[in-house]
Amino acid sequence: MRNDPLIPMLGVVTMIRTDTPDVKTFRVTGIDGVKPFQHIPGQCAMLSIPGVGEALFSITSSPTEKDYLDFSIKKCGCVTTWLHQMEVGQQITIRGPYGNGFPVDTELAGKDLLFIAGGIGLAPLHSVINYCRHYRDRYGKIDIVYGSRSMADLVDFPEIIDEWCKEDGINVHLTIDNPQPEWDGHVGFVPNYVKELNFDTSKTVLMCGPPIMIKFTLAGLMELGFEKSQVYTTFELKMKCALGKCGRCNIGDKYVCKDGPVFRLDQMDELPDEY
Amino acid sequence: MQERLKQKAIELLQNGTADRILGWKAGEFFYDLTPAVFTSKEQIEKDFVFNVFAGANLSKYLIAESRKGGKVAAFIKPCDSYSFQQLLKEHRILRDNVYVVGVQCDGMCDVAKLGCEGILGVQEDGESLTVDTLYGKKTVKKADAIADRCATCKSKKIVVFDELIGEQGEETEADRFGEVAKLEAMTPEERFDFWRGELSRCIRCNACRNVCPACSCEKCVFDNANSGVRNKAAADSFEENMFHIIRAFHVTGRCTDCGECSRVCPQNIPLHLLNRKLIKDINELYGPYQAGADMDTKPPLTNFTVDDCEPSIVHERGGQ
Amino acid sequence: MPVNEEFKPTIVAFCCNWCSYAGADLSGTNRLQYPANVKIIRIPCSCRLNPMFILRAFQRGADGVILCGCHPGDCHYTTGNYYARRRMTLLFSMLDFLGIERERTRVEWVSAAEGAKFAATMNEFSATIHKLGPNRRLEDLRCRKD
Amino acid sequence: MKKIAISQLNTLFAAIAARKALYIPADDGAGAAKFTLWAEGVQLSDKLNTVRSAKDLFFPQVEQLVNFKMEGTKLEIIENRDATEPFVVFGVRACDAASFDILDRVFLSDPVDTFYQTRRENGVVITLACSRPAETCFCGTFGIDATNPAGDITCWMDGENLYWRANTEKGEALTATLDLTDCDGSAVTAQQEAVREILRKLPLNGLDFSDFKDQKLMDVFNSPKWAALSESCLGCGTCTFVCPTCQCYDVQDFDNGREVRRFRCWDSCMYSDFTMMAHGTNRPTQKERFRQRFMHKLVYFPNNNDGIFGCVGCGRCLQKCPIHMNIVKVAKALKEDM
Repeated sequence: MRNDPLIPMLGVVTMIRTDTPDVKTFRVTGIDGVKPFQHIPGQCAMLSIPGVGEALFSITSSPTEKDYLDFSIKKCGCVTTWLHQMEVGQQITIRGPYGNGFPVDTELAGKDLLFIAGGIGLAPLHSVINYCRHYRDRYGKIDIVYGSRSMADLVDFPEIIDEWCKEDGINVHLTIDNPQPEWDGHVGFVPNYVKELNFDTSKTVLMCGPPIMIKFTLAGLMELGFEKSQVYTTFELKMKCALGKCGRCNIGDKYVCKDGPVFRLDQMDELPDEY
Repeated sequence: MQERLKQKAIELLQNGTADRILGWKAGEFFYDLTPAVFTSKEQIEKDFVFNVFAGANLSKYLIAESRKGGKVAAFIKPCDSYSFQQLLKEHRILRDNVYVVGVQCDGMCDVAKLGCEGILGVQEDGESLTVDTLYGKKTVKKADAIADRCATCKSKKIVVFDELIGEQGEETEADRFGEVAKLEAMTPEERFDFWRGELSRCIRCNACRNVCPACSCEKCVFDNANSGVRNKAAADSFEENMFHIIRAFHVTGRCTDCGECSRVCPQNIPLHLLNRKLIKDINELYGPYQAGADMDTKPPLTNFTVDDCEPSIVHERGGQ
Repeated sequence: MPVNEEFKPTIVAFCCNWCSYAGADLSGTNRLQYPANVKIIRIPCSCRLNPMFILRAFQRGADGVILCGCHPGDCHYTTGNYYARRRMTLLFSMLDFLGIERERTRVEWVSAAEGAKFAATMNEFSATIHKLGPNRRLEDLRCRKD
Repeated sequence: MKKIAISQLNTLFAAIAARKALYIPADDGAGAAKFTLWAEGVQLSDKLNTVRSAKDLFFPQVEQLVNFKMEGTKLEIIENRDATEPFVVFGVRACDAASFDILDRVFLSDPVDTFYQTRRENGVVITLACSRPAETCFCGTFGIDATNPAGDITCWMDGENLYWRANTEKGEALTATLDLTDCDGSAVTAQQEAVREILRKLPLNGLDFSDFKDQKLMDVFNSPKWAALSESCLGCGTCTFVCPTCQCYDVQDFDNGREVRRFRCWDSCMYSDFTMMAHGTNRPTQKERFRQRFMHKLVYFPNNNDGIFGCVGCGRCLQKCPIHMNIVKVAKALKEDM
């Protein structure tokens, strides 16, 4: 019998971490305890719970983690709600990796990088950030702008504070939408904060977040003098096969699952605004 | 007739009665009319068509059209007018935004009944149709090409209108339930085999549901992931049966018997028989009722009498 | 359809909370016998019975479906069972029209005091379905157990 | 070239069916042609084409993918794809034969869909040249010759004989098992010339889609025509499901209480829930969904596939659309602005 790409393999959830009230991070390995497959930062995998459904999630862990894949998942639909109720040791199905990923070894190599994330948008960038930290000498300066609704909604807050903030050559700029008594950092929306920080236009930008944040942040970056060809983003549409065949994530002549999910913004200008 | 409709459409636009006209647009061939909205005299002169193939029931479009702002004028045939009034009764159409031009109708033709291959053109002259085809000319009597649903037309009465083109008609004495009675006379095994043969052809394209003026739910139970019965294709013969049973049941007492379901079925499944069976039952068990005939009568399923028959009547009376 | 000696029909009984469910309860406390394969599903009123419930019961293995509600005139909500009566009449008639055996569906009015009637009805319905054999016309092959 | 007398057609079908499952177009209960498993008594339909296209045999509407068993936290994957036996399909028209090229580009491109691949390998396609094209035919627009269809074997039929030409190894292998008489191609040539004469007279002859190749994707996408074209679309899936080249699918799970069966089934971009996600849909109205279908066939697919359109001109959507809106009307309307 042939092995079809639509047939998943078994995985097991070995750790569940509650990050925010509606985001949990799940650590998945094969049932033999081995990492199911290798990936490139920015790539995705299909997780499913039989009877509930299958959905695509970006891989949050860096490829340099040898033993597992992490997924930071926000509770919003059928599959994610089920995942959030699950306990450690649950077997699920997994297939992948899918998509193109970020060009970490080509176009991004040697560049100063600016990561801009909003809310759960940190998930796909998390993989790249940790990859860059692992191969620190391959990249220039790293700036991370990360914002969310409140302090409690910052995904991976301990890791950000304890590791990223303390590392040389990495500047972390955190912001929350509304003031909170225990918060002594910046307050305000990501697009305005990016403008205030007045970044040097030599940087390459990697951005992920809600569409409205992308739209205004992009406008801000343009004002600062950035070109669209310097900005990468990643996004998702409804997917069923993740193989470029079922037709769901087709926009223009691209399939997000196969040609994406990472697009350079100047490429996206040539695509219909259907995302 | 077509010229009178065109003139009326232009007049209604020009005198400000309507901002848009809902009618039928010419296609590639004589028979492939598409429902369309016209907004200018030029468009109407160029593309507006009304002929024996203008079978599409326009009333369902008015749910959306009546909400688009401005006023829309629509040409409504007798059977469409029942659907229109039923939708009004269910508060689905905003009546104030619609100007109804009732159009009398002599029955629509079914292109398949012309029995012609390679149709190049059709000419209507009086009671006959001259069909020009790639393989020669053929004359067909209109009466022979009339659609099945029109051959058993229930009424030529236009039950709601703002103005009329042509004469007002009357309800007819046509025998609508002959086919149903024929099935009722069969044994359950024969009926089961008949329906399996028909329903097994279903490709679940949803054309019957989407064209049906009575199927106006915002979200159909078969599209709703939370309903537990959502399905896109019948993965088992049970799902074929279920879709059609539930669809027929959901329009019980609201189906006006316009016959659009059978007209649009790409697999020619006689879906109207399911609806007619229910209409026949309602008439026999709860007294005559015609959906869409008026605005006041209570629909049979939201009504009852204490002396209603018991469900066991289905066992007692046998096949009927 | 051949009658299988081993065949134990699965019956789904939808029972109104106010009368028939209490009737079933009474038949239990009175130690009246009725087949164990009668699966009771409690509904707030016979009027709650969506036709889809009946079809899905057949899909997932029921051989007969029965609705039990308050006697006409005795509905806890005054008129619910009158509506249910019309709906079920039309639904059963349509199922019959499609060639589904008409004996497989039934409505009985059972009050809270009629424990004996409940047991008798179930025994009799179960015997009818047993004679009829397993449901094949409205089953979903994917749900078949063998 | 080989031939067999029409009177011997049933003998030929019986000989093929003795070795492999044979599907031929036969009339169904409603008098429309349908690819039907041949058995004694099944008669070849005289209709021009089947309502459902030949894609059904290679990419069925519902297809079992895999089963799962779940007990507590344990999960088991049970591969149970539908068995596919070798089969022969007879009477495929030139348009449907050309649709396989399009489906191949989707399903056989990396990563290969093994369900489709297995059926393609198992299937022998016997095409039948058209002799009485209909007014809705426009395969010529895509360079398809209705009088000389592709396939493993090509056949022509006149009042007396069925003419037979094997085109591929698979076709040769099947031919070798059959009792056919050698003949020259003169009868076929004569028929082809006569039919080409009819094809020239088709009302849609001369329809040209090549303008779309010179257009910028966004110009077509932003055409003001889409709103009016899509206005009366019912949002049903008729066009999609009768189309020989539409290949979008959905993957769904069915839980019967003991196991979960994962299957795929056809889906339609015309449906409102096609792109529905937890937070909404990116194609909220019928206009966007309607546009997607035609943009995909006229622009997106050719852009990715060497300029090959996602349409073969079979005319099924022209015949079956409940409101008679179709790719010909759309293309003509869009071309007015080019």
